[in-house]
Amino acid sequence: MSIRTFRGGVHPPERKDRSQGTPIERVTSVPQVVIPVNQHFGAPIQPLVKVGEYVKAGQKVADAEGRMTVPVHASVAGVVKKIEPRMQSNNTEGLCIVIEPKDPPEGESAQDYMLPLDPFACSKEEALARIRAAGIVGMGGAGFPAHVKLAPTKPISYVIANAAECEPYLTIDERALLEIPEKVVDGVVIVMKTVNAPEGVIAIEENKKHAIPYVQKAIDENPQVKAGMKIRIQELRTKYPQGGEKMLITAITGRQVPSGGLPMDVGCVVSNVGTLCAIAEAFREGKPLIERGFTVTGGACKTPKNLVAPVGTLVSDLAKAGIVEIDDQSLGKVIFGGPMMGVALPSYEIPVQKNTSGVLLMSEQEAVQYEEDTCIRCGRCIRACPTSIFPALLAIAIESENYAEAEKIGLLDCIECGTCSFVCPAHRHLVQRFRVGKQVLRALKQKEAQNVR
Amino acid sequence: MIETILLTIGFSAVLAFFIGIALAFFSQKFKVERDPKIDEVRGALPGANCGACGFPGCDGYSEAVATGRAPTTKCSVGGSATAETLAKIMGIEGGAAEDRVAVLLCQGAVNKTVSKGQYSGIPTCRAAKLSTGSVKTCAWSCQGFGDCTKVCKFDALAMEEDGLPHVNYDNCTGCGLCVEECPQKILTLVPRTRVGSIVLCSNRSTVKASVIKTCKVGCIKCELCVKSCPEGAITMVNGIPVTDYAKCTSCGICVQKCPTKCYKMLETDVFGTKKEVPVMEEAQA
Amino acid sequence: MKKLYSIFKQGIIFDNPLLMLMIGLCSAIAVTTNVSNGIGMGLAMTFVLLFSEIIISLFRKLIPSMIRIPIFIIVIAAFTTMVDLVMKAYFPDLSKSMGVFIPLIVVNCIIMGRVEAFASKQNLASVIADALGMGLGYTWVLIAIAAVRELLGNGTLAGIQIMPASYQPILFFILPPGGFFVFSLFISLNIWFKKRMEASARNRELVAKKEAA
Amino acid sequence: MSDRKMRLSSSPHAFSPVDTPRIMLSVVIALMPATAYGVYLYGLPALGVVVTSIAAAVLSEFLFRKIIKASTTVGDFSAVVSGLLLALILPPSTPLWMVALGAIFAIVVAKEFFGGLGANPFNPALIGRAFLLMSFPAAITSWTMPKGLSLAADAVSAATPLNLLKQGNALTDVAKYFGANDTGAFYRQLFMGFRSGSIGESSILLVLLGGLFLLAIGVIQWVVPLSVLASTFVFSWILGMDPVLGLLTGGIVFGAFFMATDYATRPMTPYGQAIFGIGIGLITVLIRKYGGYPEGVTYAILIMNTLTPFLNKLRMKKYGFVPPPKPAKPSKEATK
Amino acid sequence: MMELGKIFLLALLTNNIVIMRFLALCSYIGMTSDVGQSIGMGFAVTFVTVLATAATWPIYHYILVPLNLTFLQILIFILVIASLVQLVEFYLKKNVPGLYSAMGIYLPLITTNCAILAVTFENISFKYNFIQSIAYSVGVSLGYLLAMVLLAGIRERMKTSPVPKFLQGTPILFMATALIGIAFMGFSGLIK
Amino acid sequence: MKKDMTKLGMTLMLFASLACASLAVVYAFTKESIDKQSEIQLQASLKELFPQATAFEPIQGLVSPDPNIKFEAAYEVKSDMAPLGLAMKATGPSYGGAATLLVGIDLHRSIAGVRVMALNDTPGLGMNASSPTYYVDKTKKVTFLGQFNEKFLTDPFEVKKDVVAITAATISSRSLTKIIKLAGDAAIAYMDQKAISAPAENGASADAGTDANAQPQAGGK
Repeated sequence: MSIRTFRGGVHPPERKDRSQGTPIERVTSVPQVVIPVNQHFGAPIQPLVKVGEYVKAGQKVADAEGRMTVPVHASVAGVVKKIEPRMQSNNTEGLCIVIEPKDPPEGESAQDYMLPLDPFACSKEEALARIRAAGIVGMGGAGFPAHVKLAPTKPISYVIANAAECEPYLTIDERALLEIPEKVVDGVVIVMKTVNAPEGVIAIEENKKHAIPYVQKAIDENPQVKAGMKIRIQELRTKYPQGGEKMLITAITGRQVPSGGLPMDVGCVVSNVGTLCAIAEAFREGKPLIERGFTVTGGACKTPKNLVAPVGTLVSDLAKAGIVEIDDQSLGKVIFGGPMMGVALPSYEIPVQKNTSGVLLMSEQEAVQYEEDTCIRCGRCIRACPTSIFPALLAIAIESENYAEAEKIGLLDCIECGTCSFVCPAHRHLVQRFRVGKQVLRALKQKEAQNVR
Repeated sequence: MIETILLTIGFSAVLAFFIGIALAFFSQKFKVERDPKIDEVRGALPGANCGACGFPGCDGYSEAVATGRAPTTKCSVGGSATAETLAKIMGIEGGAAEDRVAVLLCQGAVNKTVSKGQYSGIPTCRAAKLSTGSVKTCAWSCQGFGDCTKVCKFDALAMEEDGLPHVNYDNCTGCGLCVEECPQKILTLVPRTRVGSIVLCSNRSTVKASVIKTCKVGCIKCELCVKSCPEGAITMVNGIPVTDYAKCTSCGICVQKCPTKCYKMLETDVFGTKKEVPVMEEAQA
Repeated sequence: MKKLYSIFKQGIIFDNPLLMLMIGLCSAIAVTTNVSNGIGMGLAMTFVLLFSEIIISLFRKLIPSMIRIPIFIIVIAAFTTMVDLVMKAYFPDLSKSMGVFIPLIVVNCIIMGRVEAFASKQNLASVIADALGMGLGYTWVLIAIAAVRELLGNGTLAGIQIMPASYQPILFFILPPGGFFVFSLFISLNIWFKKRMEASARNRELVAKKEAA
Repeated sequence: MSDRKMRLSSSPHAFSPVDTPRIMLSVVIALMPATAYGVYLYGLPALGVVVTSIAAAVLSEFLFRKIIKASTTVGDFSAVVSGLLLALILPPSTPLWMVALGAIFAIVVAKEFFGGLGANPFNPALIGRAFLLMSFPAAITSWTMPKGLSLAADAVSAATPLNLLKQGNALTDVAKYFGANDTGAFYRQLFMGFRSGSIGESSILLVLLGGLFLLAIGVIQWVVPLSVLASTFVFSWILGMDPVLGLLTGGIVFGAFFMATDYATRPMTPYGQAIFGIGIGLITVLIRKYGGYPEGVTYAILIMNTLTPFLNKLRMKKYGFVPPPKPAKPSKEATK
Repeated sequence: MMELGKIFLLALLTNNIVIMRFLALCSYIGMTSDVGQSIGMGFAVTFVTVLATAATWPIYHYILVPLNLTFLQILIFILVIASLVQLVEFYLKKNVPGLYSAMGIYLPLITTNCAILAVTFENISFKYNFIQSIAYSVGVSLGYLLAMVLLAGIRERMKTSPVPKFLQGTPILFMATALIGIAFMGFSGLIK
Repeated sequence: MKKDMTKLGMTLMLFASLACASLAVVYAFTKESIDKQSEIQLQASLKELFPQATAFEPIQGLVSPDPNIKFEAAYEVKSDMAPLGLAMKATGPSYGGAATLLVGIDLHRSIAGVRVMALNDTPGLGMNASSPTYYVDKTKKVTFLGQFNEKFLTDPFEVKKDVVAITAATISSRSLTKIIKLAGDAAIAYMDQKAISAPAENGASADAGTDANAQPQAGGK
């Protein structure tokens, strides 16, 4: 089996050893959950419950009509205490439903799951409806609604399970591969069935080689595979951003997702390990996405761990409960997500969301900040950029407010992976500049469109 | 010598005569019809080329006006005077543009607000907002990096020590570039002659406690202003009290009642330093 | 009289054609490899400017606006030719070393600009003041640039050895790039000076205002 | 949770340890062997030139930034690199005051005037040398023989191999001038660096070592040096000059590895870099063959520097690039 | 042919009209804020220069010399060029509006562009024949275009550079030209 | 309309005529002086080369063997009636365009002196050829052109070997040296022809011989 990869990229220090060896720990009791109503990429939804209402775990608490919406479920059984704006992991205040756990009235179940559904006996529409009803979004980062992704309008030749986990520090996917590979494989199989793909690929980075036998075993044992479904494991070079959707596709198939296009344009569907597990659970157990696994690690975290906790768990509650020990003295930066693409937050009193793959508690030493120096035009970013969009030139174009040029260079193709900023010897805020640039460019385009009209 | 002179004169006379005729002839023949109004309009514009009118510079606007594609009131730099001149040129009744100035709807100076964290990154409001939501705990606060001051073409905005942009009302032309630039959208254009009360806060949080925690001069939604207004001119709109200037009598009760002093009088508190205080009677009438 | 003086002063410093208005630059760098060239060019320029402005001002009411540009050109060209001829006749060396730049006075934007913007609208006295101001403003800058370049680049001033014999001339300064270099520094110096003047004027105004208040 | 404010910034939150000072220091290290050998060959005067140049460069940068009230950037070692590079391309006998003047011109005019490190459109060290060559043509073109090689009649004003060739001497005569019996030995001698020339560019071997070191640690890339050397070789051959000698003499190897690869002044795109390198080789050979100077690397690089902004527009196609008009299918399936 | 090539290259590079001979600086500084603009201006100048050469050379040699009126050279040449520019402008405006909008806006600036006049004078004083004059004028004007484009490139680059305050604006442009000049010294002697 | 045009034309004509007339006057006044200037300069230079000379008689028929170098004029220099030598005004290409030199050759077949009449080379470099203070030999204070004084034309003229070049202006030095050499050779050929033509008539072959000599000189730079 050859090791594949893509052009560009970097290899930041992994630092996965901290939490690599700790098995996934399930958090069951939390003092409260703060469930953000809008956790997905798409149209906003509204709460369906009122303050004081009793909700069961798995009960739908917010939803709305519309293709790009995903419902949200109560992750614990309890009473709705408040519905108010709270700081979310994207650094803005958003409407959250605060639920305090409470035992259900006598004789009633604390759970309100759906009935299991056999993915191989139902129609495609039923399957998609189930995925939506389970509130599944892409758990890798952006939170793209899974039912939309799994309803491609073009023929799909590959379903790719993204187990690259290229972000440093994060180990939850690795643990999942080691501990519940059968669930992952099951998820792949279900997705393959749903999108009618002939081949499934589980993409694993070289540094997680030790998980391959487990996964292989799970594949071999999977009844569907035995029945003839084709799933293989693809080893990939350890390199960031190997787990980027586009990079993954290029590494495995050699195809390039066209500019402005989606993976389905090149016949691929890419799903994160967590998403696949959630899909498997949604069908097999009828369990909506109310729990998620994530890694808590970082220099200021004394107990690096892989946890599975109800969606909406505040990290501060975990600390109070002693599940996670945080060194407040040395804590310098709180990041939800990985160090390359995660969001820095002002505190850790923030709920874990459906798309939170890790909570990074960086110490002061780790969280060094650099003053921006002038660009020395070394071209490191150009060599590292996985999308070949010449970050240095792009930054200059943006700085000189030449947005036409910036667009030509490929501003909108930037995947914000952070590679360029990582390698920059002058510590230029390249990614941030591109984010702002994208915003301005989109605004300009909108304005132009209005003027034309 | 005489010959040379005569020859020269003869030669140059013939040459010049022909050139003169040719020039006159060609200028007639190749004349491209151009509406003289364009030049006239262009002459009446201030020529700041600020683009606030939405056209490519003064030239673009003048052409649009002359061809009737644009109203005469779009030039906010020139204000009503220009609008009238343009209207005169175009021969239509002038709908005089309101002379407006920019007002910052936030008093969140550095010592009055709480910062969210130690921001490091590109020092512009837009970048800071994009990366941190808001550098201050109030999500509606002025970010304080002065994006607005950078776009001002009239030297009317300057960042001061309190970390807020201050408007120089003598220079402000109401072009609205800063209003557009502000990522928080907390700058607004107010008619220069307007009198009455205004709330200098944009916090739309419905959670009272959060406002108290985040800002010493924020609107805490106590609604004392609404309750105290004798004219009933103040209503809460989208979490912020709004004055109805048709009813406001500039009595100043709301300003006195406001516990966090975020209610201000336009004529004294906001335009305070301006010499020509607008005539009140006129506005009331 | 005061008015005339202020017009004159305007050209020398505040509206100095080379440093402030940045017109007529070409000759300024090209001929300033030595001071005598600078003087020659400056005076030639002043002469053409002065007489063109005088003539245009005198006849300004007789010139139809439609063909005013050709007429201006004719007048300027005539005076330029005269200067050229005179230089050739009496200062052949100077004329040779300045080459094509004497005839090129005719397209020097300073002259056209002043004639169009000033002479065609003003009376004789102010025109003379303006022409002298502009011309001498041009001349002094030329001489100053030439002095720097010649002194550093050749160790001489107007051909006379100034620097000690041991001085190794930095040829850079009399080569073309050196011209751009010196001129660039000159402009920046002048801009700085102008800014300071403006700032002090503003300060004075502020103080006056405060006192009034 | 304490009151201490967390740090907020845009992602990424991890950074590579390679920063500007480290890059500059590695260049200095790469230059060390050539510098040391130069000092060994030409003795104290060469050391004086090196020290003066670096000192003047660093001091002038420091003072200039003080004067314009900008932040001090001496810490990034870029002035040290520029100063050292300038010293290494000067003849060992250059009067020290000229060296200082050149270094000041290089740093202040070519670099700081344009905004400092990274903003300079021209290679500061080369501008410094070109400035000196223009200003003091005599001093900058008088060479000294290395120690122990005073076979020629006048050791005071030696000539470089290129000088001699330019004057129409036969290769064997030139070889003899440097005490080599045949051309093969002469080539070896040139490769080892036992000849008259600038301080740092004598020994091709040591320059190559330094260049390969930089290549190995990823400070420079292969495109520029390779295209410079290859095109010099090819064009020398086309124009009927000895291509091997073309590479071994003058500063072409030094220029290819240390001057043409200067970050701020070379194009950033691979295609641009290739054309940039080929242009340098071509112009160098043209100047050597037809020009007014025996050596043309300095000017060749400077001339190509003027084209850098345009070469930067020669971008590779970006990931997933689809040609804008009528997006054709093949581009998607091109690779598989 | 070699001779013409030599004349052309000398004018284009070695004696570049802007960088080495300081002519046409006004438009050089004014019209280089973007590359497209400088190219437009450059081609407009090329066009007019060649036209002017084609017009003035015969006038000088077939009218002024026989009539012994060579001292009217300056006056006649400037008049001819001015009228020429005017005519071209009128013509383009009326008949080729596309070209006019691309190039015509620069035409009024060209009348006072000293490069053109200088070329016509030098054609005479260098004693070039007609073909040589055309080669020279093409060389000079393309040299002008080259200088414009090079500066425009550097200017584009300098837009984001922290140029010291005291050099911002025109001074730094001249400084850049000085450095381009240093680079161009490399061409000296290349063409003999 | 037509009247307008005519009026405009007339006005322009008036101005043009006036301008040209005044120009013509100035021209008439300066013409003599301009013509004389070059003559004066030439005479002065000739006088410098041959201080004892009393007459300079223009001679015709000297043709340069090199198409790039032209002999603009040649003078037979005489003191009273005795010939002193020949002066050649030769123009040839140099670094920055055409260069015109005045070369004096005395009867000893050596160069009496060289003067620059026109030179457009780089200031500070090639232009140093015409500088009276630029010395190629600083100790002896010999200028570039000064080194040719009393140099025999039969001597080698190779720049950087026999002729000290101006520093960093080898091209100028070479071109000027070439002009001097060519002019000198032609002059000697003429003198040979003349000197020999008085007693015997076999100048043609001698002429051809020197021409043949000059050819390789011109070719090899």
